[in-house]
Amino acid sequence: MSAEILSFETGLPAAPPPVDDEPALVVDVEGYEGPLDLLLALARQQKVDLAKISILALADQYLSFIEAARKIRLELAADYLVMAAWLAFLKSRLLLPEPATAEGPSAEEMATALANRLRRLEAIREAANSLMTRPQLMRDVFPRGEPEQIAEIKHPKFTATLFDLLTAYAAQRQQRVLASVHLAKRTVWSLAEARATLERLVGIAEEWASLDEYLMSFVGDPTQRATVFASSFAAALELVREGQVDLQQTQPFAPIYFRKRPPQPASDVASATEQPAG
Amino acid sequence: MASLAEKRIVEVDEPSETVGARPEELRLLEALLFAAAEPLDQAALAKRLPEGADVKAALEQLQADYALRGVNLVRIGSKWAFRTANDLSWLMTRETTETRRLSRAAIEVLAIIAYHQPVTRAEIEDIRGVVTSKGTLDVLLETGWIRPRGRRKTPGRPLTFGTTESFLSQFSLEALGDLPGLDELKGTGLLDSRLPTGFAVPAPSDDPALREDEDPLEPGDLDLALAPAVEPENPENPE
Amino acid sequence: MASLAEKRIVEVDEPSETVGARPEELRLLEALLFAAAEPLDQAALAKRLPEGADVKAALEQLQADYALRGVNLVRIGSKWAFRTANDLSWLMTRETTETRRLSRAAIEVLAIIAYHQPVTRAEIEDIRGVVTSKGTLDVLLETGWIRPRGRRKTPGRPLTFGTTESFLSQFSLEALGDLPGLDELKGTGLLDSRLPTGFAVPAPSDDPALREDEDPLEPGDLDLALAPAVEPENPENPE
Repeated sequence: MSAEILSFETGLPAAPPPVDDEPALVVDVEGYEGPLDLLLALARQQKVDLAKISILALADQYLSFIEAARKIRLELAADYLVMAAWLAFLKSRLLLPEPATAEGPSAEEMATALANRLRRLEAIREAANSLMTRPQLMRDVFPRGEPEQIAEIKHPKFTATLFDLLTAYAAQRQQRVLASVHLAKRTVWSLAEARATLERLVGIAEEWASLDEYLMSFVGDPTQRATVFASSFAAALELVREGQVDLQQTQPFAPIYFRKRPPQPASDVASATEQPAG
Repeated sequence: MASLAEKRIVEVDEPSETVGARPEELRLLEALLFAAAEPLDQAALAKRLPEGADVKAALEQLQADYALRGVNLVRIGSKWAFRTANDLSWLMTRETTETRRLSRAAIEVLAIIAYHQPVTRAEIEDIRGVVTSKGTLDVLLETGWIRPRGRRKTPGRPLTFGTTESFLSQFSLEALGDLPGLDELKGTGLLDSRLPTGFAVPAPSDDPALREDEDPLEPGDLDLALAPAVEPENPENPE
Repeated sequence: MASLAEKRIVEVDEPSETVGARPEELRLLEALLFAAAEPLDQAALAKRLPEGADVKAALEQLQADYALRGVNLVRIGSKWAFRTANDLSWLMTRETTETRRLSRAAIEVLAIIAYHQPVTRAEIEDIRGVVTSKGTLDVLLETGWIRPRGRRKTPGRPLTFGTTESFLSQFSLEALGDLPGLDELKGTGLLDSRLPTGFAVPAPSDDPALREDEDPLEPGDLDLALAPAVEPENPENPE
């Protein structure tokens, strides 16, 4: 029964209600939220419990309200007119004796249903009112005005793979070696260093000795061998030229032997090969 | 606050402190609930308390502790929050920011949703006897007090509406059962939207679990019903 | 302060509140201070309290009431506010884990520590040819993959670093000796095969036993190295 009033617009007339000479009724649709609201307002005028309300009287009130509104050409929303039609129908059903084989709800049942709708609307309005009077947040009760922030502590979980690690290690070691040409020079024996060392060695080498062996035992770090050999050989040649040392090598790349030159006036020059050692 | 950022490892010492003999849980709960911007649920609180702490008992104890103070511990649905005491609203007037004034229609619709939820727009209109303007629902969705919760399994599959936790929070309700006049309404059978008054009187429920006659929302539904109004059900995500 | 941080589980047997005896001013102050968006000064509070209330005394009483609670009433300049108790600041934190990739520099330093351990910062720098930033070592200490293991018996007594067991587990190594050596590095193409003959890769060992040229750590060394904010290596100024 409610279906017929649902699909209408609620656009209510904005025109102010002109005061009519109708004594009891002030036609003021503007204040009502639809026909049920109007019916409820009218029902209140009966000043009885809604459960005991006379639907017949209510229908009369409503219909005369609508009549009055139409008389002053107030445009009523369709909802109100549909309700009026339905109430007129209900009124006639209530006044006429019930047919013996009635189909659908009886007039009494329809009236009760209407009364219940009104009661329900009234009840929900009362509930709404008491809801609104409850202590409301930010009106009556307040939360912490200055909430404190929860600080987020991030625990890093680090990731790295063995590949990252090895790549990094290899790359930087390699880069360092290849890029350190000038540093390699720093570890080169200077001629003076080599000569000083050889002079020290030669001081004890009365017999022929292998230079290689001496150098091997002297140079612990294999990375320095090449430079030690080169410098020592050059220094040795110098010492030979000065006549302090004899060198001998039996064939190319063979070990080089040296000894302190025995004190002899003769200038039988020691044979120094032209082949330098590696 | 810089000091908040620093992680302290609390030493467990001898209980040299006997003052008040107040369980440490209560201090922790106090601190958490005071600091929080939003109500916190028991699970979220338990996560921050020492293992094995009886959070429920501690909350009840704390609620009792604060019952007579200017600040009370209140339950909001399944969550807890400190709020200024009800009876001190006169004192707090200056704190009031501009509160939203709802239209009479909006208040009515809100009440219908609260007492009849889950409820469709058509059912709301049936009770009020008038079409609900879209604006009214929009305003309510914007407050965050109502949310679309599902779709009714009837032709047209209309959205069903219900209230949110922030509705409870707004109106200082522990649970929906505390709605004023709910018992009377139930007693008169007026809650049943079907006429005439039936025997089985449905109680309103904001249980997020759908009813038998509800289908879940579809992906687009929430956008449709204004995104900001919708509360995530579980704000605290488990790590 | 530390004593407040103790964890105590003690039964509350007597009500700590003497109900009724509590002046209404305290409730009002509680509510006002709780709801205020900023600290309030005495004058502002006095304006809201009943005429003739002794605000100063009430504030002091309130401060005492809350002294042992999880929330304290603190004075900030001339203003008052509720704040989480200092010792509970750890509670106001949420801990999350975030995955971070180590910087290239950190991986390089880590690799050198792994192969050349025990190694000092100066030695690392010598191998890398660049100064190691403090942050890089801090990050590595934070990973827990390296540790300071001793002090080198040289002038300045610098810390020596080595890898830890969690280094092994991070890189799925059974033992440090599983790190590939020169030939393997060459074999995998990571090292150029035409490197000078003198080029060597040490056979790494993380044997915790100190070497001959190492002294044991001193009591303060570990804290120093673990505290992320503190310079982990400070050979010049032993505290």
